[in-house]
Amino acid sequence: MNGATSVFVSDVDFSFWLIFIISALCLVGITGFVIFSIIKYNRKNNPEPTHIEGHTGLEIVWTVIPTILVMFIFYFGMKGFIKMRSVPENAMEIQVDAGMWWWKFTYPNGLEQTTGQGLTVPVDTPIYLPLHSVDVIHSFYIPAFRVKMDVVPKAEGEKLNYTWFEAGKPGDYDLFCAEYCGLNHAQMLSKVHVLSQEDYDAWFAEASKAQAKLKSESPGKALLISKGCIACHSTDGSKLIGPSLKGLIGKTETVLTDGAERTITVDDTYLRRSLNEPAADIVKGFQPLMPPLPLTPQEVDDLIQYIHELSEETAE
Amino acid sequence: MTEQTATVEIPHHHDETGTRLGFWLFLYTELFLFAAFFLIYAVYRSNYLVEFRTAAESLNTGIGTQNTIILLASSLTMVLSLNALKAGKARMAKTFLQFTITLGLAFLVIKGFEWGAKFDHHLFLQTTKGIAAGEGSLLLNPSAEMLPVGQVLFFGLYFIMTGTHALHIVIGLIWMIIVYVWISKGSINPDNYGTLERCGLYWHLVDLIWIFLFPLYYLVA
Amino acid sequence: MEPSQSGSYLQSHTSSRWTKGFMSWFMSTDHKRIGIMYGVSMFSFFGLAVLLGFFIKLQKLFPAASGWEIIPPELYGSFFTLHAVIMIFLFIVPGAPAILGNFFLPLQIGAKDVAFPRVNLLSYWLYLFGAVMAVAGIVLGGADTGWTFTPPYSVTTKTISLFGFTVDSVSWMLVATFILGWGTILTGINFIVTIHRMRAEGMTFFKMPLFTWSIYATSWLQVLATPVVGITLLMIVIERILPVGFFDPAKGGDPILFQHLFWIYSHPAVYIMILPSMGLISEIIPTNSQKSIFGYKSIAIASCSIAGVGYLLWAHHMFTTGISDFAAILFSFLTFLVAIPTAIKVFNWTATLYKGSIVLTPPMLFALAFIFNFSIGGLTGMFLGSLSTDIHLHDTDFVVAHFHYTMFGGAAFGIIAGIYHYFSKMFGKMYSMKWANRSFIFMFIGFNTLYFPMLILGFFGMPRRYHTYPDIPVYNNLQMLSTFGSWILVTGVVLVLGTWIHGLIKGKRTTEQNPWNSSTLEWQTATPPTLFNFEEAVVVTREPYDYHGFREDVKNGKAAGVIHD
Amino acid sequence: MKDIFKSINVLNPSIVFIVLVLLTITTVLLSGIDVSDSTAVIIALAVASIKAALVLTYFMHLNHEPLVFKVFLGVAFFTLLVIFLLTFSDYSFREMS
Ligand code: HEA
Ligand code: HEA
Ligand code: HEC
Ligand code: CUA
Ligand SMILES: [Cu+2]
Repeated sequence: MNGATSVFVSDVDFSFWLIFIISALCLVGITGFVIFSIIKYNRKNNPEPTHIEGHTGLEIVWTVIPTILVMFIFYFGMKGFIKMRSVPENAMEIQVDAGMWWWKFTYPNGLEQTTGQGLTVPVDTPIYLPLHSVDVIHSFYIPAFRVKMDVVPKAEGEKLNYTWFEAGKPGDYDLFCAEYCGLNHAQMLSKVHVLSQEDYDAWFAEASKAQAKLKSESPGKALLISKGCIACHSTDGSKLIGPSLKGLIGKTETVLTDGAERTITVDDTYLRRSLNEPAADIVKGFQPLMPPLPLTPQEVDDLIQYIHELSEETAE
Repeated sequence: MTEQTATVEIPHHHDETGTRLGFWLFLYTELFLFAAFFLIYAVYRSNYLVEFRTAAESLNTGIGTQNTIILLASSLTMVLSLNALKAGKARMAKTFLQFTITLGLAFLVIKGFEWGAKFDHHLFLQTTKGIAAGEGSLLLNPSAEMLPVGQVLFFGLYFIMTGTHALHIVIGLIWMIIVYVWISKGSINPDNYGTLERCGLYWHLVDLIWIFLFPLYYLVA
Repeated sequence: MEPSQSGSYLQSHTSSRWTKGFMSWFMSTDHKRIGIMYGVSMFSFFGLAVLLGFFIKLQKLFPAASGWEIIPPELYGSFFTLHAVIMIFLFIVPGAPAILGNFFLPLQIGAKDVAFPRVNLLSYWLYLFGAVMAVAGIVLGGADTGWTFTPPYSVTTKTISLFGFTVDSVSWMLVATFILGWGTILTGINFIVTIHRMRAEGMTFFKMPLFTWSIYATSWLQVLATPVVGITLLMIVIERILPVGFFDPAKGGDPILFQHLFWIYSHPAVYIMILPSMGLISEIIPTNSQKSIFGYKSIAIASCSIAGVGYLLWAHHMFTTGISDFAAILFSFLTFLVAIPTAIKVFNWTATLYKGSIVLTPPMLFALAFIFNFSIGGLTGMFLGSLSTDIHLHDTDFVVAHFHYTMFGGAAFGIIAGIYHYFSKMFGKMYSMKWANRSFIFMFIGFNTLYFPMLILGFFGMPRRYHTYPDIPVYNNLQMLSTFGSWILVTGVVLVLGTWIHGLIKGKRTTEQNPWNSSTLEWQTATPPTLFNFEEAVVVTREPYDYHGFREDVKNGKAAGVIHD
Repeated sequence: MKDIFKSINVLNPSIVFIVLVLLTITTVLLSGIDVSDSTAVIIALAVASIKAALVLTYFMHLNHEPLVFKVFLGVAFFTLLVIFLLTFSDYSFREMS
């Protein structure tokens, strides 16, 4: 990869190519010697083998040389790692939350960005990222930055895993989930947008304003985005991992309750139950994949309100 | 070739020491099995020191001590049983084995009461976040008060570790009963006591594990 | 009448109902028959796993954007899980010790059987039971946890029922693995005692062949590591069934602790896989160079130190999980230590070739390919052991390529080499050399075409366990190349298995005792061996690889062999 | 009765048993003392280890076994020790919040 997209690239790539050169030399040496031997000491050319049992000197040589080489490799790997674990004091903090199968990035002022929007950061600024998962282990991976850390769910009071980086070049970079987390692991993709400081400031002001507006006008819609519902539910009628939330109110559905099928009509009580205990009723044709999400009663009301709005849109 | 009923067994000279060596290796696997538990215990104890100590207070040291001594005594009678058999006293060996079995049963009964009391106090399988409730477990009493997570871990480990240990006691008891029958039949006798010896080794291992379980659960509160 | 002593072990020795035909195998306590039974069972399961691997690759032929979908995402997870569970727990971990170790360990040390023949049979039954159970898992819905069973995912994942069954197939799979573990443990105990107690007269520890040494080291790992993972997996089952928490943070547990316990076993397990194959290579290379192995003692000691040091580095699988920085650095350091004994072995093998008299028989070809592939596998391990590079490469296709290079290019190539080497001794028949050589060419080319691109893919950040991948040109091209490789490779596998089956049925009968002219003890007995292995009591006087003395013995008619002049 | 004692050797195991019981009582009593947590754990485990050693040596007859048995035991315990130490190289150095 060209240029320094992040501060870690030089360390990691130096180690990488160092090991690569050592390895390539070893491999070529060994293979070369094998090929040389099978030609030179082929049974046709050399019917009488020479009796050799060993050679202490040689054995010492090839014990000591690899030892020295691997200690070199170890040293440079460690050096790069220590840098990755030492967050600069002045770093800007962006909280990363992950769940099946969405990302959420929360800025110090409360601005929230989700999977589709990606993580937007200014260039040449260290960014500190505490990593928090609401369900299973995910892994926050930006290949171009050589950054990877697992997003581990923690019991209360335990310290979160973290990582940091400092981007070196404006541009868009892939962000992957690198730890298997179920069905849509391969689709838990997002982007990192690196902007110049001016662009970033402009974007930040704009985005914060837009979010404040959405929150006051339609808190339900804002929640749908910030809680990651839209990773599994569409609002336009198309089927994703879960059923679409469009036109839900008043719809007749077959659901599985404790293994038994029953037919219900969607109303507020049913929705409330669906949100609080997702495993209680499973809509036919879907897997029981919806995680129990921590929602306050107020949030539940807002969500139901918004699902109503979505249904009215269809009715019009 | 003439008709033969038995399977062809490779005639293989009997190597008592070899068999015992193999059995010791087997005992190490049991030891490592418990080692995994002890490791988990150690880590969670260091993470949740306060909760572990509070939870441990609800265990009855008296009962624990009693059970420890019972197991030690059963180990003693086991040794004596083997010694008796080696000395050619099969009857006496059987008597000592009876003692051992009785003591083992006594251990289980006491353990049973202890567990029962814990169940009554709903110390089993409580979680703070009520995740379990949705899973419809019969063992859970949703109305009971939830314990802090550290204590939940403590009791989870307590039950699984003493439970696994009790399972080993049960296996040991069954084995002893078989050995008892075989001594009666004479297939285990003063010249062929290897099976009793291995049964004894197993029983001592069970004792050995309890020697470590006891202080970790009952004493360091 | 005494059972016939001189007949081959392949003939039935009695004519009773229970000891004829199938039952004479299934109930047999003869280590040689048990070895063959393992071989046949492993083959069958292995065939299934290869097929799964083939589909995994086929799925990756085109990116998601192209709409290409051979396996739906629900199945992909179960596919790679079952692929790995079969390959690891049913094939490569028990593989070499169970098949070739069972057959040749007693022969190599001049024993009549293993120490506990009936326990040996029990191991096989446990193996078969666990194996059938694991494979049944996919029918019952398929676990999609990966072979690492990482919680909390493995605790929370719901079973996806395929055919209307509602069995908890994750627990099912875990219990199967637990049972398989006991089979392995018992085999390990058996071998340790056999080696300690049943060596022939004169067979001191430092006269044991290197395959026996490697089995010895392996057995220790099996005995001391397997119980830890067994109980850990059962705890996941308990956690799934009862609402108690050990590893799920929602219930106070620490998922990283599970990973510690899992890798405490599973890292030593990778040496369980590779050591026996290394042992086989140490037999094949001297034989086909007609020359003493270079540095016998250091290879023997290296086997044991790999096993010992191999115990100390498990957390190198966990560098990104947030273990303490101190632990990460410590474990990285320890990881590099294991490279040293391995390097010694590799260099000693190559040095053995020097001034030898080399023939490129099929086993020798596979053995040399082992050195090449395993060196790549091991050297890529250096990239992963080094901290900063591992952060980048962890959980990418680079790791996938690393472990296929070691497990498949190394361990499995070693097993194949071993079977080619010992085929005539085991069955009294010879396969077709021509087809054996052809199978080698396909395997070697296919293997490297399949996995080398994955190393590069990993460097470019392609994560593993991805059902599909983003439409990026580098990814597309390399994935496609790699899929082509899988087709060549599978042709190779078919040819290998075909050559063996053809050899078994139509191969030329042979009773030649020592066709490759090897100096070790297992060749100094009838082909195929008789029921009790050796006609007379064995007394060992020579060093195992003393080709000089061996040639003298052959010339004097004291040993079986062919001297090519 | 007396020669039974002689011929089957009741005395030695009984002495070991009594020592074991005494150690059990000691450790229970010691647990009553108010010391820091780690000291308490160390004391409890030390006593348990002495008891374990007694059981191994006398009840399980390790004292009469050939050297290999002892070497194997050493290997097993050493491995255990390593597992514990290395695991705690992680947990003891985690930054806790
Ligand atoms: C047979 C199996 C096998 C073997 C032998 C090895 C051998 C090694 N492995 Fe591998 N490994 C696996 C199977 C194996 N591995 C598996 C299955 C996984 C992934 C599991 C999963 O996540 O699903 C894995 C993953 C894995 C990781 C974790 C990667 C990650 O997930 O981030 C690491 C990290 O350190 C690693 C390192 C090593 C090292 C250092 C060796 C060393 O033993 C290699 C030593 C060999 C050599 C070094 C080459 C020979 C020597 C020379 C040619 C001499 C010259 C050498 C030098 C001068 C250095 N392996
Ligand atoms: C021994 C181990 C082994 C072997 C041989 C293989 C063989 C193959 N593997 Fe496997 N693979 C694993 C172990 C193995 N795999 C593991 C552990 C994982 C990790 C899963 C996880 O993430 O949890 C994995 C994952 C894995 C992935 C990554 C999945 C993902 O992350 O999304 C892929 C993708 O390409 C793949 C492909 C293949 C292919 C195409 C083959 C084969 O089709 C190639 C053909 C095979 C052969 C040619 C073998 C020849 C050997 C013989 C003929 C010997 C026979 C002898 C006897 C039976 C006695 N494998
Ligand atoms: C991991 C994917 C996932 C996430 C995240 C998710 N859901 Fe769901 N949801 C599903 C699935 C799958 C179903 C269908 C099965 C079921 O009923 O449990 C479902 C069902 C529902 C239903 C019932 C729909 C019907 O047709 O009866 C509602 C309402 C709902 N989800 C709302 C939400 C809200 C609100 C959020 C966010 C706070 C959310 N979901 C987050 C997967 C998800
Ligand atoms: Cu989230 Cu993979
Ligand atoms: Cu490893």
